Amino acid sequence: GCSSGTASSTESAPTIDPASVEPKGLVGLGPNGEKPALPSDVSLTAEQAAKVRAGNFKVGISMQTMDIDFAKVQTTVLKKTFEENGVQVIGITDAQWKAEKQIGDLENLIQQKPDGILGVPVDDVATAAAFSKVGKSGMKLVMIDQVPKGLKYPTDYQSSVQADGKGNGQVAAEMLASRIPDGGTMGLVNFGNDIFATNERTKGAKEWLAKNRPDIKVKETAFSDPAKAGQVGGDFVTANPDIKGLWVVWDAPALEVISALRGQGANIPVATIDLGQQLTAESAQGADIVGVGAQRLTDQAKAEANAMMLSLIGEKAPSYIAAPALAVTKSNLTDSFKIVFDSPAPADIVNACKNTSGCK
Amino acid sequence: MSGDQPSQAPTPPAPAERLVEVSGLRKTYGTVQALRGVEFELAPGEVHALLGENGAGKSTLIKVLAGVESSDAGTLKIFGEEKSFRSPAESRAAGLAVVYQELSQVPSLTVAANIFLGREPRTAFGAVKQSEIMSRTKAFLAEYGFPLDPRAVVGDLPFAYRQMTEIAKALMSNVRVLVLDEPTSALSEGEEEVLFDAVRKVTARGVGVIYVTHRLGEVFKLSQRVTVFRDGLRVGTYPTSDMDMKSLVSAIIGPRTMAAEVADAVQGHGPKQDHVQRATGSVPALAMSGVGDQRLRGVDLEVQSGEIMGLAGVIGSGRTEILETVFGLRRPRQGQLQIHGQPFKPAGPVDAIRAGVGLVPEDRHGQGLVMDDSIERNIALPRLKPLTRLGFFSRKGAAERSHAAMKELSIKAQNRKTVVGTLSGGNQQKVVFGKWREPRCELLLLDEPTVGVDVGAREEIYGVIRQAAASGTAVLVVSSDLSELLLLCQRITIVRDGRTIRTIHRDEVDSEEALHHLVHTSSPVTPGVPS
Amino acid sequence: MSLTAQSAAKAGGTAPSVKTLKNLVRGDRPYVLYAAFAVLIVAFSFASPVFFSSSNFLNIGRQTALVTIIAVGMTFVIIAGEIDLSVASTLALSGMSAALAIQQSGGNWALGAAAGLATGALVGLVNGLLTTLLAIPSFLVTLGMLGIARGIALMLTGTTPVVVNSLTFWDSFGEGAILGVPAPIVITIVVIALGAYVLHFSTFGRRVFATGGNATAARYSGINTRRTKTLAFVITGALAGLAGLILTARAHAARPDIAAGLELDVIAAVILGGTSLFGGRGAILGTVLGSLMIGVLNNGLTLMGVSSQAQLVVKGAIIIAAVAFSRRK
Amino acid sequence: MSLTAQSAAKAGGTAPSVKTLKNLVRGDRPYVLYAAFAVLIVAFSFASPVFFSSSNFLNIGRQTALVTIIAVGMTFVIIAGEIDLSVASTLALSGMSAALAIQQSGGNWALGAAAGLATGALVGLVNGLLTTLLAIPSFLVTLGMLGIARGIALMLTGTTPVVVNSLTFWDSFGEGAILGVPAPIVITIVVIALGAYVLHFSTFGRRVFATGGNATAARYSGINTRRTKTLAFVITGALAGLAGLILTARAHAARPDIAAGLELDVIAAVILGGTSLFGGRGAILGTVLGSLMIGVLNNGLTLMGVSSQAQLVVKGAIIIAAVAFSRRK
Ligand SMILES: Nc1ncnc2c1ncn2[C@@H]1O[C@H](COP(=O)(O)OP(=O)(O)OP(=O)(O)O)[C@@H](O)[C@H]1O
Ligand SMILES: Nc1ncnc2c1ncn2[C@@H]1O[C@H](COP(=O)(O)OP(=O)(O)OP(=O)(O)O)[C@@H](O)[C@H]1O
Ligand SMILES: [Mg+2]
Ligand SMILES: [Mg+2]
Repeated sequence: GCSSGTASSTESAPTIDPASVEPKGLVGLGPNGEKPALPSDVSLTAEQAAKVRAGNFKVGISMQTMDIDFAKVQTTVLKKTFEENGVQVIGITDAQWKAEKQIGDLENLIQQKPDGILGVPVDDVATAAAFSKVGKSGMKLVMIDQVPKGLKYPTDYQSSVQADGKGNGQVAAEMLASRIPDGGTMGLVNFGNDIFATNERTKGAKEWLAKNRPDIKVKETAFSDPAKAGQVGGDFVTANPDIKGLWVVWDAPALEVISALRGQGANIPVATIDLGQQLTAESAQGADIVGVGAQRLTDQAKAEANAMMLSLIGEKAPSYIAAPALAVTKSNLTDSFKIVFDSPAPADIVNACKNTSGCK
Repeated sequence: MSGDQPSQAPTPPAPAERLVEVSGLRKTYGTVQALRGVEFELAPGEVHALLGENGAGKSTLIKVLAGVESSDAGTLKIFGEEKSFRSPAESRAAGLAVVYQELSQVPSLTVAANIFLGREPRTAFGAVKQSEIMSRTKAFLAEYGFPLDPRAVVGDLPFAYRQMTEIAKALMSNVRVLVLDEPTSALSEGEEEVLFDAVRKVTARGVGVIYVTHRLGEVFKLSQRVTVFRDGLRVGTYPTSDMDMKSLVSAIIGPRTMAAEVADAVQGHGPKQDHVQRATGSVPALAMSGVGDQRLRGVDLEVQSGEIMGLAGVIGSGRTEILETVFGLRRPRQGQLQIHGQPFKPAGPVDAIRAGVGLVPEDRHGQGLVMDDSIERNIALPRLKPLTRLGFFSRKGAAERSHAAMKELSIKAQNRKTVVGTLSGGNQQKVVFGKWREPRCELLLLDEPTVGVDVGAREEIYGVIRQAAASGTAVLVVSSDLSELLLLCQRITIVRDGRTIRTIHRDEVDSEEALHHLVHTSSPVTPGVPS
Repeated sequence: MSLTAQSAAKAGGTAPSVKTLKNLVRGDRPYVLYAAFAVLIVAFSFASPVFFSSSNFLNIGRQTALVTIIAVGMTFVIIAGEIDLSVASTLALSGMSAALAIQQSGGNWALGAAAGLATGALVGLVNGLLTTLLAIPSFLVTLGMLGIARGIALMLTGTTPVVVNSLTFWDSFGEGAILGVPAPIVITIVVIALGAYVLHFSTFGRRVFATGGNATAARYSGINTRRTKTLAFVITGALAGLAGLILTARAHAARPDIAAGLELDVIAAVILGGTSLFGGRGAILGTVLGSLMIGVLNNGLTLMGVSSQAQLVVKGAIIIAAVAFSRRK
Repeated sequence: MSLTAQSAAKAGGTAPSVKTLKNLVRGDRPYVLYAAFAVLIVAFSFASPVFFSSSNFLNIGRQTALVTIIAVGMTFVIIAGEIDLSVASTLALSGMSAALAIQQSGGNWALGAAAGLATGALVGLVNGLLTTLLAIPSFLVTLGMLGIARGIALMLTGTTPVVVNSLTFWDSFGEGAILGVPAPIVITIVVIALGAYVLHFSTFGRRVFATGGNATAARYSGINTRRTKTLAFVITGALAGLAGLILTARAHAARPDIAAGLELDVIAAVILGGTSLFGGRGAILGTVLGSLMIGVLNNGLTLMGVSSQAQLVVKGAIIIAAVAFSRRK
C-alpha cells in the first residue's frame, strides 16, 4: 500500500552536513526583543562559587511535565549542578501539562520558602499571575523556555534561559528541504494549541522556507492531542499524496507519525525538533529521519543553574540566555546524543547505528 | 373472642421420612429478631403451607434454606443430613429450588435464558446449546400449560408473567424440595390453577413443597399441613383438615380482639355498611367514555365519589392500563376522561396528582418505592409540595406524616428511618399505601392493593379504603383476588381484551364462583400454550 | 409495633439536628473515611514541617476550589442517576466567554461574570434537554458536549488566550480576600453551603434523590424526573462556569485549552465522598471531603518532595485503601 | 392476555438463528446506528477522493485497532456492571514490561509477548479482586490503578523509553501482514471473533450478562458473580496488554507515558455501540461498530482537512445525533 510516490530512500538521499545547516548564532530574540547571551556567557568564578556554598541556598523547580526526555535531562543536570555547588533542591513539581495544576504547584513550592524557583511554564498567559507571586514572595526566579506575559526583568524574574526555538524549527526545515524537489510540497504537522515554544518552531520553519525555498509548497495540519498525532499525520499524508516530506513540531508526535507512516507503507522523510532517546533509536535503526533540530539540553540546564546561583548571591544574570540549535543527522547521531544528554549513547543505539549506513 | 386460637393444639406426629428439618433456628438483622428459634419440617410429597403475619419471618426462613442468608443459631437438616449452606449454589446442589417473594430475574434476558440461568447445557467448547434450551423450555411450558413465550425478554413482561417465569424456573430444575414464597401474589384465578396443577404434578413425584401465602383460600385447596409463624416463632403445625378459616386466622393474627371479626370478614360477607352517598344524577368523580389506545379498545365507566368500584379480569385484560390512563401515564388516542364533570387530559402523573388522583401501582419494587430510601422519604414523595415552606422541606411535617401512616397501617418497622428495602414484603406494600393517605385523594386508583399483605393487615387496609370512601373519595380497585373485590366493592366492572364488558352491582353476584364465571364466560381466551 | 414506632418518634423528636447532621455528612460511607482523612493530615504534619500551617491550608483550599465547586454540582447529577463528562470543557468555554465579554465591553467585569455563568448554565441546559428529551445516555451526550464545548472555546479566538484586564474581576474571583480568606475559598464555602442546603433540605433535593433512586417510582409519585435531571445539569453547568470565572481571574486570562481532564478529578471526588455512581445516594459534605482528600494528598506529597511518578502510585494506593477500610464492617 | 403472549410468541417463533444474529449485532440500539454509519461512509466518500479506498480502510483499521481490542474486553466489564478506567495505564505498563523482557533476554520476542500479556492480566486480576472482595466501586479501584500502573511504568526506567530490537516482534504485532492484511488488523479480527463467541455463545458470557443484569438473581441462580466479574477484568487487562504489544511493535519501543486518556475513547466506543453503562445489556459487534464509527470520523474529517478544533465540534455533534436518531421509535 505505498501511496506516495517518493522515490528517494535513505540510501540514495543526499547527505547533509549538519554543521552547514546550523545557524550562525541565534535566530530568535528574547521575549522583550533583547539580544541573547550564550550559555557559555554565564559561569561562576571561584569566589562566587564559594559565596553560593556559604549561602546554604534552597531552590524549587516547577516543571510543565516530567514525562519527556527534556524534563529528565533538565532535572538531572540541574540537580547535579546545584549539588556540586551546595545548593539544595527541595522539590520538583510536575504540572502534567495543566496550567491550573502549575498554579497550585507554585503555591506549594512557595509554601516551602526556598530562596529561588526555576520554572518551565505550561503556558505563557495562564501561569503568569502565579509566577509573578514568586518574586513578590522575595524569591529569585529563573524562567525556562519561555517567559509568561507581563513578567518584567529584573523585578519579576532574574533570567530566562531557552533553547533557540526558532532556530531549531529552521534547522529541521532546512534539512528536510534538501529532500524536497523543486516545486515540491512539504507538510508541517503543528500543535493545535497556542503555546509559545511550539509557535516559535513553526515560525522559524516557515520563515526560512519563505526566504530560502519559496518554490516549496507548504501544507499544514495540526493535532490537539499528541497521542493522536499518528492518526492526524497519517491521514494528512493520505489526503495529500503530493507531500514529499513531513516536518513535525516535536519528537513524541513525530514518533507517532513515523509509526503510522510505516504502517501505511508510506516512505516519507521526517524532520523534527528535540533529540529524544527513542527518536535517536529510531534514527539509528534506519528510519528516514532526515534531521533533527536538537536542543542542547545539558548546556541549557547548566546555564539555568548558573543564572539562578548568580541571582542568589545578588549578581546580575543576563535577561535572556539562549542555547543555539544543534543540527542532527545520522552522521552525527551519537555525538549529538552525548551533547544533549551529557552521557554516551546507550549500547543498543550504538549497535543499531553500526548496522545503518551513514549512521555514526 | 380471642380464646379459641389453636396454638395449644398438639403438633401431629411427623412422617418418618423428612426432606427438611429445621430446629431452633435464629436470625437477627441488626436489632431485628427475624427468627427467634423456629421449628419446621417437610415430608416428601406434601404441600406444607407456611403462614404468618407480615414480618413473621417466613421469607427469612426461606432465605436460610436457600443459602442466601446464614442463620445465627439452630440446625438445618436436609434428608436427615445436617447442612449449612453458604451460597445459593450449595442449596441448589442439595436439591432445593426457590421462588423468591421479590423476584430474582435478569430482566435483560429471555424467559428461556432465565429459566436455565446458571445451569445451561453446553457443548464441549463451552458454547451454550441455545436450541436445546429453547426446545426444552418450550416442551416444559407446554407440558405444564404455562402461557409463556420462551423468547420474550423478561423485563418487557407484565409482572404476572415474570412471576410465572420464576415458577417455571424452579419447577424445571431437578428438585426434591420446592419452596414457593407467595408465588401467586400477582396471579388471578386462572393462572393460579395452572400453578396448582404444576404443584400437584411435582408432589406426585415425591417432591416436598413449602408454600408461603397470604391467600388463605389456597391453603385449603392445596396443602396437607399448615405451619404458622408469629414474631419469629412457630405458633404451631396442624393438619389442614383440622383447620377452618376462622381457626387459621386466629392462629395467624393471635389473640387480638378483632380476630373473630377478621375471620368473619375473610369468609366473605360483603361490604358491611353500604354507605355510598351516591346522590342519583350527581356528577361522577371519574367518567371514562370510549377511551382507547394501542391496548385499550373501548373503556366506559363511571365512579362516584364515595364509591368503591372494582375492575375484574384476567391478566393482560387491560385493567392496569385503565388505571395508568387515568393517572396520566398513557395518552388515550380516542375517547374522553372527566373528573367531576371537567374534561381531564393529564400529561403525566403531575397533572393527575394535582387533580386529586392517587395510584397504588402493582409493582411495588419497580413503581411504588425507592427501595434504598427510608419509609419517611418514600411516604413524603407524592406530597413534596404541601410539605414545603418557603423552599424549605419540612422535615417535621414529613416525620409526622410517616409516623401517622405507620401507626394507622401497622407498618412493622423499627422506625420511620428504616430503609424500605429491609422491610418484609407486606410491610413494603403498606408503605406504598401510606404514600396516598393524606391529604385525602379525590380519586384513588388501587392496582392489586393487598399483594403480599397478611390477613390482619389486609383488613386494616380495607378499613382504610372504606374510610376513604366514606369521606368522599372515589376508589377504583383492580384485584385478581375476586373475594377481595366482593368484600370491598359496591360495583364491579368486568374488563376483557381492553374493553369494559359490563358493570354489575355487588348484589347481583352472590359468590366468588359466580364472579369467576362472569369474568370467564364467553371468554374467547383461555390460558393456552403459545404456538 | 406501636412501641417501636413511638420510640422511633421519640428518638427522632429529641435531637433531629444531630441526626440530620449525621445524614448530611455520611452519605454512603461510614466514618472511617474521616478517620483516614485525619490520619493523612497527622502523617503529613509530621512528614513536612510546613504542612500544618494556616497559609498551607489556604493553599489547599485554593487548589481544590475548582474541583470542589464543580463536584458540588456533579453530586446532584450523579445522585439523579446521570453523569456529566463535559464540565472541564464547559469551564474553558465559560472562561473564554467571560473574558471576551470583559474585553469587548471594555472592562465590564459584572457583564463578564454574567456571561460566564450564563454560558455554563446554557451548556448544562443543552446537556439536560438532550439527555431527558431524547433519552440518550448522559454519558454519550456529555461526551459529545465535551468535544463541542472545547472545540467552540478553541475556535472563538483561533486558540489564542484572552487576557483579562479588570482589577475588580481579578479581586472578586481570584485574589481578593475577606478577613484573610481568599475569594476562591469564600466562593467555595458559599457554594458548599448552598449546595448542601438545596440537596439535603429543599424539596428539589428530595426530587433528586428519588429520581436517582427509582425514576419510575418518582414519576409515579408525581415528580417531573426530566425537569429534575435537567435542573441538575444546569446547576452543574453554572458551577463549571463559576469555576471558569475563578480560574480566569486567578490567571488574569482565559485559555481555551485549560483544565482538560478535570472531569475525572471531579467525578473521583464525588465517588470518593460516598455518592453512588448508580444514583440515589450521596451527600455534599462527602463530596467536599473527597475533593479535600485528593487535594491534601497532592499538596502533602509535593511538600514531602515525593517524585511525581511515585505520587501517582501513592495517591492511587491511598485512595483504594481509604475506601477499602471505610467499606469494612 | 393470551393475545400479547401469542403475538410475542409469533414474533419470536420465526427464526431462532436470525434472532440470535440480530441480538449479536444489536445490543441496545436499533439499526439506525448502522444507517448513520453507512451515511457517514457515503458522505466521506463524496467529500474526500481518497477516503473510499482499500488502503485507507486499512489505515482506519490500524488506527482503531488498539481501541477496538481493549473495547472488546471493556464490553465484558461494562455488561457485568463494572467499569475499568485503568486500561490506558495497563497498556503502557504492559508495553514497558514486554520491551524490558525482550531487552533483558537479548531479543526473546515470545518471552516479551508473554510478559506483556501476563502483566495486563495481572493488573486486571488485581482490579477484579479489589472490586469484588473488598466491595469497592470499580470506578475508584480502577481510578487508583490508573495512577498506580502509570506510576510504575514511569518509574521502571525513570521515564526513559525502552527500545525493542526484534524484527520478529515488530512483524508479529506491528508491521507484518497476512494476505495483505496488516498484523494489528488480523489480531483485532481474531479478538473480535473470540470475544463475540465467548460473550454471546458461551456459558461464561451468560454469566456476564446475568451478573450485570441482576447480580442478586445471578447469585441466587448459583452463579459466582465475583469470579465472573474478576474474569471480565482479567480479560480486559490481558487485552490492554495485547494492545500494548501492538503499540510497542509499531513504535519499535515502549514509552511509559503512551496512550494517556485512551480509556475515554474505549468506553465511548462501547457505549456508542449500545452497551448499557448500567450493565446487563450489550454486544461485541456494537462495540466494534462504535469504535469504527469514531475511527471513521477521525479519519474522514482529517482527510477533509477539517481543523482539529472544528473536528472536536463536528465529532461531538455527530455522536449525539447518531445516538439520538437511533433512539427514536
Ligand atoms: N435485610 C434485612 N435487614 C433488616 N431487617 C430485615 C431484613 N430482611 C428482613 N428483615 C426483617 O426481618 C423480619 C422478618 O422478615 P420476613 O421477610 O422474613 O417476613 P415475612 O414473614 O416474609 O413477611 P411477609 O409476609 O410480609 O413477606 C421483618 O421485621 C423484616 O423487617
Ligand atoms: N407485551 C407487553 N410488553 C410490555 N409491557 C406490557 C405488555 N403487556 C402488558 N404490559 C404492561 O404491563 C403492565 C401490566 O399489564 P397487564 O396486561 O398485566 O395489565 P392488567 O390487565 O391490568 O393485568 P394484571 O393487572 O392482572 O396484571 C402494564 O403496565 C402494561 O402496560
Ligand atoms: Mg416474605
Ligand atoms: Mg395489572
